[in-house]
Amino acid sequence: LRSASTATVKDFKLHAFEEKHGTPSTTVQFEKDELLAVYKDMNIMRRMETTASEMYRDKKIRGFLHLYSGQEAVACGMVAALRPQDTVVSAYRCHGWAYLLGCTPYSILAELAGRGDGCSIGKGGSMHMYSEKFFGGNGIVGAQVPVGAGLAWAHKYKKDGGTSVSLYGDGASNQGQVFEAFNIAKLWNLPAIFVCENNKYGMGTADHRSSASIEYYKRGDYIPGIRVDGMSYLAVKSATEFALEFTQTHGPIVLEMETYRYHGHSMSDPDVTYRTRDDIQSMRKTNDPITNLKKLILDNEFATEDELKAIEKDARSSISKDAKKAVSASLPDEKHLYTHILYQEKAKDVRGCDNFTWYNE
Amino acid sequence: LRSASTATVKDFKLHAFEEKHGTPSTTVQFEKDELLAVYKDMNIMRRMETTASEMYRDKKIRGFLHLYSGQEAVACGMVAALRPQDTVVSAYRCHGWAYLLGCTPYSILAELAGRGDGCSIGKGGSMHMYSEKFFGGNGIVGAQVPVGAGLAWAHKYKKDGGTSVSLYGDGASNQGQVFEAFNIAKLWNLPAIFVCENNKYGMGTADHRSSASIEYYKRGDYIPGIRVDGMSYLAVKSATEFALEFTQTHGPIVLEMETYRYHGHSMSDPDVTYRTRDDIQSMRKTNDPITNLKKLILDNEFATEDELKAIEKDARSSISKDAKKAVSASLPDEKHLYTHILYQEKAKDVRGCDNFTWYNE
Amino acid sequence: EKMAIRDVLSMAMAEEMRRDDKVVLLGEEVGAYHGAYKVSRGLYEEFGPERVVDTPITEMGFAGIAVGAAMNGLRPICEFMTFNFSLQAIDQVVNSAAKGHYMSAGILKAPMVFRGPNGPSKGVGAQHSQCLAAWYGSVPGLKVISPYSGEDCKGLLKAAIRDPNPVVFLENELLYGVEFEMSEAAMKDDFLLPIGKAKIEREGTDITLVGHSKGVGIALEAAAELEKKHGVSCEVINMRTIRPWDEEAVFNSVKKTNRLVTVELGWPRFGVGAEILARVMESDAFDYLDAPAVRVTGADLPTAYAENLESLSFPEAHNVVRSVEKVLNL
Amino acid sequence: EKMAIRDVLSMAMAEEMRRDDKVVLLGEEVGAYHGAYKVSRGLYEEFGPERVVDTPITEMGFAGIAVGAAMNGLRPICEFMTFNFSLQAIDQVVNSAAKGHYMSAGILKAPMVFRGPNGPSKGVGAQHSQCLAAWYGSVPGLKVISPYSGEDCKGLLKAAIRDPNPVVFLENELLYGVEFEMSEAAMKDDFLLPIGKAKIEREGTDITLVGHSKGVGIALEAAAELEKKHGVSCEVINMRTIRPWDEEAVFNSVKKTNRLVTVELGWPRFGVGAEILARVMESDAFDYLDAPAVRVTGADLPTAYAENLESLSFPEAHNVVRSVEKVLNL
Ligand SMILES: Cc1ncc(C[n+]2csc(CCOP(=O)(O)OP(=O)(O)O)c2C)c(N)n1
Ligand SMILES: Cc1ncc(C[n+]2csc(CCOP(=O)(O)OP(=O)(O)O)c2C)c(N)n1
Ligand SMILES: [Mg+2]
Ligand SMILES: [Mg+2]
Repeated sequence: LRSASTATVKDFKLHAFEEKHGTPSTTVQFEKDELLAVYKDMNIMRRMETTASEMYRDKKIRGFLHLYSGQEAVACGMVAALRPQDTVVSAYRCHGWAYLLGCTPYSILAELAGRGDGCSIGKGGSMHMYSEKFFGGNGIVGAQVPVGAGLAWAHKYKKDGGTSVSLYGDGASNQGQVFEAFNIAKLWNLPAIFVCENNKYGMGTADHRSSASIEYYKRGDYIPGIRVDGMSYLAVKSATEFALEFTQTHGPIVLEMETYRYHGHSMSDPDVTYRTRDDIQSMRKTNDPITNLKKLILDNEFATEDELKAIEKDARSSISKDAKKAVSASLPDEKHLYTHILYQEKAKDVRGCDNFTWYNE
Repeated sequence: LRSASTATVKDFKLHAFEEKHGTPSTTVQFEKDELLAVYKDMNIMRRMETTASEMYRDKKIRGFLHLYSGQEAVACGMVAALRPQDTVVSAYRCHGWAYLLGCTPYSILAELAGRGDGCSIGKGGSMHMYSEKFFGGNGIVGAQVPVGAGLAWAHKYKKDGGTSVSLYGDGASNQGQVFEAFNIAKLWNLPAIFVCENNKYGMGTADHRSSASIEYYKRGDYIPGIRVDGMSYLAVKSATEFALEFTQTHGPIVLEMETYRYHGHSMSDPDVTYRTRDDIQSMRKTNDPITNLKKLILDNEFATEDELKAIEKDARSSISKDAKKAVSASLPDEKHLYTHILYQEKAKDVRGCDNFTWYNE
Repeated sequence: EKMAIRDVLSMAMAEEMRRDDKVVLLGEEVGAYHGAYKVSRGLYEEFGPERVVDTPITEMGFAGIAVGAAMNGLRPICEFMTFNFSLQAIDQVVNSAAKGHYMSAGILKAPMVFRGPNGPSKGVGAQHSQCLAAWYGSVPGLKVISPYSGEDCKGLLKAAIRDPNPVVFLENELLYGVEFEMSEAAMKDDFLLPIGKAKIEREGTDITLVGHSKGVGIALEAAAELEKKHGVSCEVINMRTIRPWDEEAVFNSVKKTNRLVTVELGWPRFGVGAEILARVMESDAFDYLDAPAVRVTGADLPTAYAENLESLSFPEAHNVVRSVEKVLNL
Repeated sequence: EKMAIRDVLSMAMAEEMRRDDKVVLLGEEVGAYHGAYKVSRGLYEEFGPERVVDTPITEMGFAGIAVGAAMNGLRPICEFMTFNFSLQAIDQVVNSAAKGHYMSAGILKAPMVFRGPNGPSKGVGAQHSQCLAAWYGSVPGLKVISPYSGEDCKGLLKAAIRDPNPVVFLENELLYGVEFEMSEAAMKDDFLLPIGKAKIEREGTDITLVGHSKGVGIALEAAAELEKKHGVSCEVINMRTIRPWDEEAVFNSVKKTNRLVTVELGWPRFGVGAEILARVMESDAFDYLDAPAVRVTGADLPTAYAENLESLSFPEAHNVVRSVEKVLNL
């Protein structure tokens, strides 16, 4: 059996490319162990989201819950390419990213359940997860994009060879601060990858209803852009590898990832006004990132159907164990109400809800 | 002697134009009376600004004072093309626009002097002048652009056939809200002309230091754009006539007016760090909008040098009279401290600077 | 008749849109989707896409567009999906809408409403829980309304839409689903309430509780409990308007009860209660106070997601009860 | 030695930039142009364009970039040409910088300073005259400083730059050119002042005047006049920090003088003085008050350009004198 191979991915569409920039390769190398590990990750991510949706229905999760199912290839492909010195910031649809960048499924599910074992001690919730290289998780549409440019500025200033990745949606792509970040990133030649995860909808609004141009890879204008098949792990990986190189020499780049979201915008979205069940089903059937990866693995005979089933089953059972543990974990210690208001400073005379309730650490 | 003629203006640079859009004409018609009237207007505008700068040095004007000298052809050319139903909004460099759109030079100078006869009763000052069709005058860089798109939305909604003109600078062009306005204007197909008055600097920052692309006519991306010789009254008029037509059928358009500012950014700008006296002098000598117009008039024998000198002299003496009157006009009535806080509502228990000072109308 | 707040709000908008074809609604998902919280249900169908207009997620842009449209003859209702997002647009609200009329000595006018849910919801975390009543309340040129009941919402939203000035209308997501009794008068399409007038929700003699929005509900709950527990008679005042707020109503009540507690869900520092206490101290009502007034507010920290922490972040009836007990020395 | 505030501020930045190469300055015109108000004079020359960085006129964008850079290891000083323009960026200050540390339970950190002139200047009209002390002061996760004197500016700006939290540092354009005495200690590069501590600028026995920024100067002027006119001895407290403000200093002074007047240049409603009066009422200092406290503030209206109207829009010593006379029944 082979343990490495190559495949050809869909053509990339390029914008504002020059000779010196080179082009991303449509012939992509991969290894057996790599694909199996990614297959496991994707299954864990998918399963985690499904489980979260059930926890939400059981009222174990409150507030907003934005699920990433359908978009797994984007996160997996990008993270596969990232180097230790790189950084990432995303929006509120962040569970998958948090998982790949260091949070355990248990800590994520515990966070969703608002427990003290959560990756943010239960203080953040669905939209606010972080790790050393992952700067969130941001609930304000568009706000993470300048922040991501700032991460890139620090990379450049510190000369640590890092590149920052800033993810935003097709809806967010119209935010003025995205263009402000583009402009500064280009002027300062920052090592920044701006990634539009175009999942076709921003809440109930189809891309063409929110965006005067849905060629998101072109919206950086003077910034080179690539449209990438966001349902293909390999295409995403290849584009990201290229982009990381690119940014270290040529400054910012825009990647548009064509993808799809299976769930409603959040759990409170009835998801009936703007698309049909059939739309979703047909996407699931014809272009699912996990199925696509499965096919690649099987075609290369890296594993048998049964072996893959086993991975799926493992994912299912480990997530189910994590979920059970999460919902029965204890709530955050009440002192955490008033910790972390300031860094390196203990809470001092923090006023509670009345004049007779004050907190001190 | 002829009383009408045509001339050829510099080629327009076009962006994102399609067949159906047509193109602005480089052969422009004009009439004798028209040119002489514009010559008078330009001289009044120029003289008004010079006088204001003197008043500022004499401490008759306080705070900010942003002068329009060098950019007269933009305002004159555009206003010449505007129809009664159109509207305009600009930034703080607004004296010339206020004049052409209905404020008398006296009311403008009185406003600058902070007098009750000012076009805003002295409450607005240099940055805040208005008339029925002129929505200001805005001191917040970029903020006028969405407002201008909103004017256009109202035109469209009311079906009054009007188009709105929103002016902003090369510095302002990077503001996120400009792009937000572009996007909505295109989505809603608004009759909006977005005009970048590219005078090469935003305060002390040269265009290429603030803007990753200085092709401002292209920055609407999916919105067609035209680069216009902003030093030529005729070019501006022609482009504007075209744009007005265009917007009524095809929605928004971006015009870049290439122009120049002679004075410092404001009177407090020493104007020494970012360009030389020589730069300014050479522009004044080679491409001054008033000189350009003068040449056109003389070439067409619409007037003699002496007749034009007389117009200049008239402008000078009328502005000087206005200025004298303005600085000796009375201050605004103190009641205007608390009028116009709300519309159609008399001031009621408005708190002054201490608990024993309250105002009522 | 009982009606949920979200339906009252859409009724108010529908009536005003029927009355005046210059009234338009714009915002994210207000049209085909009926609003993120279904507040505009039915409006798209009745008034069509020209008058119920979906915008991209660009608050600064569409708020500015609403201002421009108002200045040019329309009467826009600009919905922020939540007021947290109005922070992206606050410059347009303050510097374009609020100050324009004054700076232009009356030439510019911006008859419009900025509306949407304000303050905390449940389980939505720090970025989605902020109350902006005091911030907007500080700005001359604005009117600011923070309604509590169904009748408040009906009468005040209609008044806001008719007002020729920019009005900030602060709803509360937690109340959208709550049903309130609507009088027959309130169900009519000419039902208006005066902006700037408070309402005595409950008469009382021993202490005055002043709140706005959900704070009124908390005060009423506390009042019932205090009655039962101590036989204390609380007068509960619903501010209804934050700017201009009805000082006279509060002063008069304080003169009667001689005690005061304020209730709000926003952060404590420089908040709504601060202004009320300060004004009472500056006014002749002060001489009637038999004990210093105190505030009940949100806690002075960002909002945590976890339920136990969240519930400590926002006041409940027990905070009011405790405060009243302290003030009355019970 | 006497130094103008603008020079003190640039000295403070220069010293900190020498000490720590992670400290960078960004903003509009801060580099080659030396700042719109020349506060960064000399920095571009000494530290070069990598550390003194001119930005486009895109407040939301560069504020967000500053936040990201802070989170990734730099210590940015983010200059707003004036704080009026921070309204375009306030979402980044509040929702990214201030709340990040809490939401992430300590993972995100944003050690940075937002600085620039705040509040009214002269002749600049309604859009350029707003004081944002109370707004920022209400936000947990921020520290907010509003200095008055040269020593304040030196010691507190340096402390702000070293602070590991986001700090809003509110300067005053009208003070930039004013010269203040600098002690020998203050001229040294290790001179720091504690954030959160007020300063008694003038000791007194009859009444306490509390102000911040230029309000302190007005209070001092009034104190001198009151001394001369009535022999009244005013204690003048310079708040220095708005969040957390030094309650203890104010309470102690009130316990001594038994009277209080606050002085600020911002709008009156929901402002800094409101919080001070409310806290005094809520604290044991209240029992020491021999008369109700009152506020001196900016007038409750947008700022007019004309000099006569403008001068009625912002407090001067006579407003304080009148208020003290009323409080003391003179
Ligand atoms: C500034 C702001 N405005 C509005 C919202 C409400 N909101 C949250 S997500 C969302 C849709 C975003 O769509 P998109 O960018 O396409 O991302 P996706 O949800 O598809 O991942 C909206 C409108 C918000 N959180 N922040
Ligand atoms: C939001 C905002 N940021 C900064 C400023 C300060 N400022 C006023 S004018 C200006 C330069 C604008 O340049 P440009 O747009 O090119 O217009 P010009 O002055 O050349 O006409 C700046 C930075 C402001 N008024 N508003
Ligand atoms: Mg999307
Ligand atoms: Mg310019």
